[in-house]
Amino acid sequence: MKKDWLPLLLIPAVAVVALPLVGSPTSWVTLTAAGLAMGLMIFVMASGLTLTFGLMDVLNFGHGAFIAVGAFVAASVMLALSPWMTVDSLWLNLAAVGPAVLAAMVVSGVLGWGFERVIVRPVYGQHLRQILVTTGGLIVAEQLLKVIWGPDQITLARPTALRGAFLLGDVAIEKYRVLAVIVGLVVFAALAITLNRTRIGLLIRAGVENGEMVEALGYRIRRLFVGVFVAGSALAGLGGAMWGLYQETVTAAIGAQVAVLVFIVIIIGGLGSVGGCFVGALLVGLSANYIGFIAPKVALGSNILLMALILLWRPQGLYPVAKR
Amino acid sequence: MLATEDLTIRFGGHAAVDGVSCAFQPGTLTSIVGPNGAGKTTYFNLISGQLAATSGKVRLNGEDITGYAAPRRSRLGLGRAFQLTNLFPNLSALENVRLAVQVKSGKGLDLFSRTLGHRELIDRAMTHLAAVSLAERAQAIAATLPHGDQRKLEVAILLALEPDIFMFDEPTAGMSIDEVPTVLDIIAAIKARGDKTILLVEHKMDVVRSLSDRIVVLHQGKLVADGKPAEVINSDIVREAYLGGAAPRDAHG
Amino acid sequence: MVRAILSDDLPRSRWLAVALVLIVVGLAVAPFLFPGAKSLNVAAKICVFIVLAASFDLLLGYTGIVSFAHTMFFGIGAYGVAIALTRLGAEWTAVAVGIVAGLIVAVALAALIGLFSLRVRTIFFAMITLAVASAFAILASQLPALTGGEDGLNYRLPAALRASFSLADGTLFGVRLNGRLVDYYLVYAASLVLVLVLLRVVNSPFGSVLMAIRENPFRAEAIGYRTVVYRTIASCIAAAVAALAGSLLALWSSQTNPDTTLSFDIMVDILLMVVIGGMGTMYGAVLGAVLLVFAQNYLQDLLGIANQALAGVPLLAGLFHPDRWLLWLGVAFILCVYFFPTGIVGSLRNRRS
Amino acid sequence: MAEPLLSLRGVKTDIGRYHILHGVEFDVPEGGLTMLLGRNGAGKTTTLRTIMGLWRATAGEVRFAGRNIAGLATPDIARLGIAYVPESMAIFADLTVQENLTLAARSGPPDQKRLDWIFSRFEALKRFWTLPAGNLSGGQKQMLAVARAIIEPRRLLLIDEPTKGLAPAIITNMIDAFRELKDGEASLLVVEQNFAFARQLGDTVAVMDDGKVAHTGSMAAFAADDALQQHLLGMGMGEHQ
Repeated sequence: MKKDWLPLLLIPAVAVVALPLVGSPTSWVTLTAAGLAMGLMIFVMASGLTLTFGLMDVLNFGHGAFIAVGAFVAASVMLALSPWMTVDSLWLNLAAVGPAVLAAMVVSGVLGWGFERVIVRPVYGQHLRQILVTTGGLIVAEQLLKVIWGPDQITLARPTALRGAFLLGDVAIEKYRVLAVIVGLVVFAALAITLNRTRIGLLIRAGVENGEMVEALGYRIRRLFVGVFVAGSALAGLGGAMWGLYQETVTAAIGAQVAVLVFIVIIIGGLGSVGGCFVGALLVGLSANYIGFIAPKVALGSNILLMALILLWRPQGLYPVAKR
Repeated sequence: MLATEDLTIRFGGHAAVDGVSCAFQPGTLTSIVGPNGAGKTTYFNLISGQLAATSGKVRLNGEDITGYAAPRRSRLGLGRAFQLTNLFPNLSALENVRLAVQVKSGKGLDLFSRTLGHRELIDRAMTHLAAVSLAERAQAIAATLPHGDQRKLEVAILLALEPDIFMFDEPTAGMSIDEVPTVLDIIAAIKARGDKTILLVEHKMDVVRSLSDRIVVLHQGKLVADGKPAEVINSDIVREAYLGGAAPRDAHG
Repeated sequence: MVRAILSDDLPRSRWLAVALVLIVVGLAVAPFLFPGAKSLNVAAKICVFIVLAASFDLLLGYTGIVSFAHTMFFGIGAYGVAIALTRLGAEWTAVAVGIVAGLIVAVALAALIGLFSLRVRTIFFAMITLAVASAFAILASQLPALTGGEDGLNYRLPAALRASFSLADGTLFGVRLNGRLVDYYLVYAASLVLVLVLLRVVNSPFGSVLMAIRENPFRAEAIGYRTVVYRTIASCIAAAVAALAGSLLALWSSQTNPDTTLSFDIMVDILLMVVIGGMGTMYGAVLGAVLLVFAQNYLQDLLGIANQALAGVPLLAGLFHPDRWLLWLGVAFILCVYFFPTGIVGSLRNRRS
Repeated sequence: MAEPLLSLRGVKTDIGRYHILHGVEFDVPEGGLTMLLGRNGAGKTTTLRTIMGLWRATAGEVRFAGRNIAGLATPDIARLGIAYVPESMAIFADLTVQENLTLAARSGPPDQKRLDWIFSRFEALKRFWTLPAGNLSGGQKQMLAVARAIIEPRRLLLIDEPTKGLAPAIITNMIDAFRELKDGEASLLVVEQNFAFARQLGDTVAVMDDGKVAHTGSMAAFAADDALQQHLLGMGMGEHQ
């Protein structure tokens, strides 16, 4: 199997095509940065979902709940540490953001573990019931969020050091977007290294192809799956925290809203493929920003259009996972 | 007349059915035999349209049906009973058969009449159920029937399609001894009508020998022998295919 | 006679029969039994949601399709009438134009989605419909010139449906015979007819093919049914009926906005209705809709009492807050999927046998 | 007589609603190679999968090294020292040959001497070491599947139709490899359709029919008895029991 570069080339292709349409190069740079930041945040949230689907054929329609939980937990911690947030010191700012993000990941991860045990485990292999019951989980989780954090949205200001923009000549790039890109790339790199260079990664890749054989080789795939599920939930929490800071507001509906983008991304990427998820997320982020600038009216349908076009080209998504 | 011309399907590099040309005449029962993995069920799947051929053609009465989807082939008269029981599990036995009768009637797209109002469909379904001695179990949910009865129901569905070509894929697999004759009698009765083409995949050689007019042997996806039962069963090539397992000799040797 | 009206699909449970009679008769006399604007509104909502849930059951329960785009069609029907009444004035011709336009758009869109994506796996289809529906909801709120944006449209109903219209002088059992009463019975009658039509569809030869496809699509293909065609037709019928339910809602409430017609919350509601009531039974959708609309309007009061009682306990009080009624139904929903997959109707029928 | 390494007693297995095995009984002696023969659909593959825990036995005992393993989870059964080569080979197509073997070597990096021995039997694996296994030909995939099972010493190998689709020269290599394994560390249970291969290699034989074992005994005696072969393996007719 040759490496399939074609989908990867789509990313620069979209950027290049957008340049003349956007017109001004400075706006283009700003939009590209925004698109990359958005795409990478979605990637962080989506990667776990696509992996768990690949491993156990489980698609969690309640994934959005972990995103929302992450956003709320991070917001609570940051509000509690708000003196450190408002100081004009990068280190103190990070001392608030760091624990907040960590807490978001831990809480989402623990919830993911519970969710897997209670909601998902009884319905393996039954897609219809799986969709229904995980959607039910989303409903309950969303309501519980309202019980705990109240029904109103929480306003969340970014820390001082992450406000404003870097100026490179005429081009302004928001600092927070740069941070989001860096975090996203770090997560991607970590995932790529884990998947390709470690034994666990080897097991995950093998399990996505044929879980039964992995068991026959003497590995307990259930534990592996729970591990991936928890890690995926923690990443969703991280993504939720990042998204909350990006939007500067947090509501209980955040999960359901972002979940739609997440689904589009993993459909585009090919269910089960982390690489595809990465490419899909960047494509969605970039095209949403470009089209939002070029033709705001059309922007909202652009994701659907993108998905339809990709599925016409490759009906199984960009990187279909070879099953068995 | 049903015929395949140079019919081939590859999975990856492996040709599961490899250039099989064969014609099946009305009024004859042809058994397709061969060891495990010889490509018999795959050959059936290519004929009835569950799989798409990599190359070659399937013809029905001269018409090239290679590109047709399974439903269209079924409506053209290709009927198939499956090796693994393949029913509508939560519907009644009667409903399983009635649905097959309904295909021919063209009532499937009738949205606004009552199913129970079409007495003639129900009566015909009951006739077919009676033919496999399942009439008393008509209202039983298919999934609750014993295995042997499910196999019979499978056959009843095939009868209900009233096809010109009957394809049986191991119709007696998993049946208890006393149930086997019912199914064999049905196959014999279809054969006795003289105008139907019957294809049978079967491993029990006593069954094959007693029913077949002709035996076709597949081995590693290729057609390696074709002829009268007595000749084929005793030919070296077949003994080798079953017991030797090395590469087959030239098919016409 | 009853058999023909119910298309041979009898309740097959005494309690279910009693419940259905209560619902049909109860809704018929509701304006006189429970006078007042709120209860009339609840009764009309129940009618509309029975139709909407029943049309969703055609997909989910009978055909085994999970679509998250059902409210989109509901919204299309509602906005069709709302836009027509806004643009063309409060005339019956406008209503007709709106209904027909809504139907055409809904069916065309359903056919498009169906032919494009009904070949794919259940999960894939569910995700795609979710994406399409959310895009549509945003689109509707982004076209304020046409849809009134987030605020939606407020419009005048045809004169005969307004409170100011007087059918006859005086009152009957103390209830004024005004246009609202006419409107209610219009909604009631249309809903009754639509549910009976759906009941006929699922008990027709076509409906039997849908169930066959749900049970074993592979075998349905093998005996000669083209599953994509049947699934697409089922989607179109479901979309058409959902659009009509939307039109009825628009005709009842004289305002149409994204929250009441397009939101994911409504989608969640009808999912709960069908699953709790009992998938694949039609009557389950009826029971589920009644239950849920009641819960929405009256469970809150009950929770309010519990909330009062628990006022001192911090988290527990939150759990019983009147606005958290969906929490409890969500829990019921999950329990249903696990333990009572055939819902209330299935459980009632099993009691008998 | 020493206790057999593996012995099945009254094993029944249902798949869904179907009863596939109705009381399978046979032994695999320590250090021996047992051939599991039988017609199509007799239940051979199901028997292997049941031993491996991939199907759950509904009744009966599967004793391995003196312990009943029926009911254990597949990974735990594998960890007792049983390796399985399924009929579908189930190699990981997206992983390289090296990664496939690394994964199969549970206790650490593959031992170089053992690797060299495997390469001497299946030379293609060395040649395509860093290639995704999906690119291998059918025969090479089969070699990889077998190599995966023997990359570390195991006490029992369950192998489903190892010669399917293999060229005669490679079959010879495989026979040699199996002989060496048998003489060294492992016992083998091999499902085979190719009787020529089976008779060269097998010490004992168990022949299945309709979900039961219809005959057990030494391979030499079975190979000499034409009538029995015909009766059990299908080409001869006789009554169907």
